[in-house]
Amino acid sequence: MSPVITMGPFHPALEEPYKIDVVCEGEHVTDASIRVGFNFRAIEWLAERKNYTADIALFEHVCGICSNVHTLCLSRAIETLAGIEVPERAQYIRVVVAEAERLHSHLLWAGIACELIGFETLFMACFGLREKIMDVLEAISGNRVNYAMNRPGGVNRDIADPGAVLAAVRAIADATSKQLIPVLTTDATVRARCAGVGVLTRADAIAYGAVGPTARASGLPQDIRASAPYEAYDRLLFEVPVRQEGDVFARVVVRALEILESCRIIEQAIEQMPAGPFRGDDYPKVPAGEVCSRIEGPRGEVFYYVASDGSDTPTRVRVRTPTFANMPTARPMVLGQTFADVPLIQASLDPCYSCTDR
Amino acid sequence: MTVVRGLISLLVFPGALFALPAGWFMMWLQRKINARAQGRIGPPFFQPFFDFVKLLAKEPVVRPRLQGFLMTVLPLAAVASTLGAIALLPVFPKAGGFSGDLVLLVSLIEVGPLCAVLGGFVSRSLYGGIGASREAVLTLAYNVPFLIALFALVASAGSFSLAGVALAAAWPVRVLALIALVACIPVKLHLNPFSAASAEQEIYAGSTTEYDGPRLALWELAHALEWVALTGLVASLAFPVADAAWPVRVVVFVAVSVALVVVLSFAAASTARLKLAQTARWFLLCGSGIALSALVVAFVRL
Amino acid sequence: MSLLDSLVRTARRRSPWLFHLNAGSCNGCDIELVACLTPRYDVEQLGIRLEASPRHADIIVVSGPVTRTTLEALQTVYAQVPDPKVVVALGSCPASCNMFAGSPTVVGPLDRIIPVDVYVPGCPPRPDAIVAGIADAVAILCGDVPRPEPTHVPVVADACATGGLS
Amino acid sequence: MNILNIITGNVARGPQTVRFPGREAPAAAYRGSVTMDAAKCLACGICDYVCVSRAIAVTPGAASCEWTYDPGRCTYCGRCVDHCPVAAVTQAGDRGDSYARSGAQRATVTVPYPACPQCGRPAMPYNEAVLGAAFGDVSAELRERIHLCERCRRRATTAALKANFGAAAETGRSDDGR
Repeated sequence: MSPVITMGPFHPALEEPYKIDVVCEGEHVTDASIRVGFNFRAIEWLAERKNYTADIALFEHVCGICSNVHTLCLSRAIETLAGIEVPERAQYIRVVVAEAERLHSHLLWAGIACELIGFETLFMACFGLREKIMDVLEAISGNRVNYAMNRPGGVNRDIADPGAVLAAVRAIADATSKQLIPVLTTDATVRARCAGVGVLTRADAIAYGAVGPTARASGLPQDIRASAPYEAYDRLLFEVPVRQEGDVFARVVVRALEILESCRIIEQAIEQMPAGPFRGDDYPKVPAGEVCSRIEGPRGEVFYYVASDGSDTPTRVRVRTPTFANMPTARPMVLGQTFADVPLIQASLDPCYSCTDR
Repeated sequence: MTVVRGLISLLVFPGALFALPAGWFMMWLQRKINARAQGRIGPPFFQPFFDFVKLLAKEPVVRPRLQGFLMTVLPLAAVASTLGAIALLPVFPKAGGFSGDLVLLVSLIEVGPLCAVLGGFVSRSLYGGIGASREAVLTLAYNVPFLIALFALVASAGSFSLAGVALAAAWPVRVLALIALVACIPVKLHLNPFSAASAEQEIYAGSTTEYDGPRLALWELAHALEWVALTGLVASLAFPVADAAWPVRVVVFVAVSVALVVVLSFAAASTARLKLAQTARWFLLCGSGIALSALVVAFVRL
Repeated sequence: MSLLDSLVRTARRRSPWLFHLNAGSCNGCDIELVACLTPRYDVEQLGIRLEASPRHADIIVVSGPVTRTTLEALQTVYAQVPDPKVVVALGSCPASCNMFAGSPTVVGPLDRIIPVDVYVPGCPPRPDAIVAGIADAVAILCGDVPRPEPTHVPVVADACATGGLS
Repeated sequence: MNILNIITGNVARGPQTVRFPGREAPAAAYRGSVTMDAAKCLACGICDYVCVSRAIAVTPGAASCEWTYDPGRCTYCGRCVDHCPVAAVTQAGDRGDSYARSGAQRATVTVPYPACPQCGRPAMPYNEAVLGAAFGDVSAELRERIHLCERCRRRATTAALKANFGAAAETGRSDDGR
C-alpha cells in the first residue's frame, strides 16, 4: 500500500495554509493533489457590498505579496469603464511601483526556494537584498506591504526622491548579477537540488495553460507587458527572459534574469518620468457596463472582470489569478520525483493560494 | 583504581561535568558562526543551556502510559550511551582504556541514532516515522565509510584499543581515515549538506516532531553530547599528545574539538541540503572511497 | 522565590520558540514574520526560534481573520502546544477580522476562538513591531507581566458545524 | 565558490542587525495610526464612506458628531487621509505599541457643532470646498448662507424667495401692466 502523506495545512514549507496529498512509494512520488480553500475569505462577495474606493483597498488584501498588481488591475478596469485618462506621470509611477513589487516578490521567492533546499545563508542573502527594495517601497508608499498606491485615475502618492530609488535599484542589480546569479547557477549543492527536477515540458505548459515565469521557463515567451503593453511599458525597453529546460533550475534562472530586467525598467522609468499631475479625479462616476482588464503580475497574468450597474458599488468583480492557472502543473512536475523535492517543486511555481482562494 | 578513574572520566572529564557545558558551547558556537556567516547577530551565549532548562520546565503532554514511557526512556538511553562514549575517549591515551574499547565506543555512538529511529516510530506521528526512516537510511549509509575508516586505523595500529589506535596508527592512514570520519560527523549532527533527516521544510522536525517539553529536552541534551563525542573522537585520534603534561593534553583536545566545530559550521553555512538518495550515494561512493583508500594504505604498509 | 524558580523564569524569558499559524491571512503578516528572521531584524538575538512543530513551541503567532476552513486546525494546534503558552495576534485581521468582517466564510476575530494575550497593531506590522510584540509576549510567558484576563467566549467551536455564524 | 565570498563578506562586515530593543525609524511618509482634528472636521463622513474595514465610524448626533477610530480594525491604507476635503484626518508616523485587549485602543473624538450665527442652535455649517466638490460652482448667495443652521438657511432662502417673488411681481406689473 502506498502511504498518502498530507502536507499541511500548516507546514513549515508552506507560507500559506493549503494541503498537498502526496502518494509515495518509499521516497518516490507516484501521485499528488493540492487542496486549497483555507484562505477563502469571500472577497468577491464582500466587493459587491462595498463602494469602489473601499473595493480597491479590499482587493489589495487579496494577497500581501502582489497587492499592487490587484489594485492596479482593478483601477485599470474602473478607468476603462469610466473612460478616465491616467496622467502620464502616474503611468510611470505605476510602472516603478509594479516593478519594485516584482523585485521584492522575486527576491522573496528566491529566498524561500533557498530555504526549502536548506540553503539558509543564501536565503538570508536574498532577504537582505530584499530589504533594500522594501525600504524604497516604504519611502514611496508609506508601508512595506500593501502600498495603497493606485486609485482610479492615477496614484495616491508621488515619488518624492527618485535618486534614492535609482541608487537602491542599481545596488540590487549589482548584487544580483555579481553575487546571487553566480551562486544560484554554479553552486554544486544548489544544482544538485534544482537541475533536472520538476520538469514541465513546453507541451504540458501549453496544455495546462501555464502563465508567468512558469511558462517562460518552459519555453513560452509569454508576457502581457510585451504582448499587450499597458501604462508606460510601450515606452520602455526590456527583454522577456525565456528558458527551454522547464525544470526548477530554469525557473530560478528566469526569475533571476527578470530581477535584472525589472531593475532596468525602473531605471528607465525614473529617467523618463515627466513632471505633471499624478492624481485623478477624487470620485469618478462609474457608468453601467462591464469590462475586462489584465496585467502581468510577478507570478503571471492577472485577470479582472468588473460589472457595474451605474451605482457606487460593483455588481460583480471576478478575479483570475496566475496561481489558479499554474497550480495544476504541479502534478505532472512532481510525478516520479522524490518526496524531498515536493516542497521545492510546488514552491517553484511561486504559488499564492491567498490569491487563488481570495 | 580503575573504577575511580572510570567514574572520573564518566562524570568529570571528559564526561558529564565537562561534556555538558562543552556540548552547549559547541551548539552555541555553531549557531553563532552560522548567524555571523549570514550577517546576523545570532543567539546569546547561554542559549542552548536556557533552551534546555526551558524545555525541562514545560508541562509534559499527557500520553498513553507505554508510549509516554518509551518516549522518555529512548532519549534517556541516547543521553546515557553518548555520555558513555565520551567517557571512553582516549584523551589520556596512556592512562586508561582496555583492549577492545573501540568496539564498545562505536556501539555506544550508534545507540543514539538507533534511539532516534525508534523514538520517531514510537511517537506515532507520520512525520516522526518519515524522519525515523530517513535517519535509519542515513545511519546505514554513513556507517560504511565510518566503520571502514575506523577499521583502517585498527589495521594500521594493530590494536582494537582506542589508546593503541590513537598512539600507533600510521600517519598516511590516519589522515585519510580522519577525513572520512569528519565527513560522517555532519550526518550524525544533522548539519548541512547531510541534514536530510531533520529537513524542517519537508518533514517538520523529523523524528522529534511529536516530542515536547522535558522529552524534547533530553533529545537536545543527547544532541549536545553527540557534538562532544564526535568532535572529541576525531580530536583524540588526530593529535594524541601522549607524553605531554595533562593540562596540555586537555588544551589540545579542546582546541582541536572547537576548531572542528568551526570548520563544520562554515561547511554547513555554505551548502544546501542534499536529498536522501544523494547523501546516501555520496557516502557509498566518495566517503567509502576515502575510507577504503585508508584501508588499502594500511594493508600495503603492513 | 527560589533559585530554581528564577532560573526557570530566566530560561523562559531567553528561549521563546514560535509556531506561526496562518489562519487565512493575505500573506502580508507572514512575509513580515519571515523578514524578522533575516539579518536586519534577526529574532535569534532574543533566543527566538521559529519551530516547525507546535509541540516544541511556547508562543503561537496567528495571522489572518480565521476562516472556516482553518478553524479546526487552529484549535488543534492550540491544544497541541504544551503549557505555558502565549498567543500573539499579528495585525488587524485576528484582532477584528479587519475588512473581512461580515464575510460568511470568516469566523474570527481570534479571541472568540482561543484566548489572545498580545495584539500587534499594523496591516501588516513592521518587522521591528513584530519583534517588540513578541518581546511583550515573552514578558507574559515568563511571568514578569500578568496575563491579561481572557475575554474570549469559546462558543465558536461548534458554530462552524451548525453554520450559525456569519 | 561564490558563496564563500558572501560568507567572508558577511563575517568581515559584521552583523547588520539592529540590536534589540533598538528600532529603525520608519520612512517619513509612513502610514501610521489615524488621528483627527476636531477643529477642522466638517462631519461630512467621507472618511467613514471610503474606509474599507469600518475602522472609522462617524455617528452624527443632535449637537455634536462622534468620530470613532479603532486601530485594531484599521488597514492603514490612508484613503481617509487622501479623501478628507479639509485635511482634518492625518496619519501619525507609527502605529503604537502592542496591546493586551482587543478594542482597547479605540479612540473617540467628539466634533461639536458650532452655534448658528443667527439662532444659536448647534449646527455643522457647509464648507465651500465640499460644496464645490459635490455640486460644482456654488452661487454667491449660497456662499453667504453656508454658516447658518439648516432651519435658518431655510428661513433665509424662503425670505429670499419671497423677496424675489415680490420683486418679480413688481417688475412684472411695471412691464406688461397686468
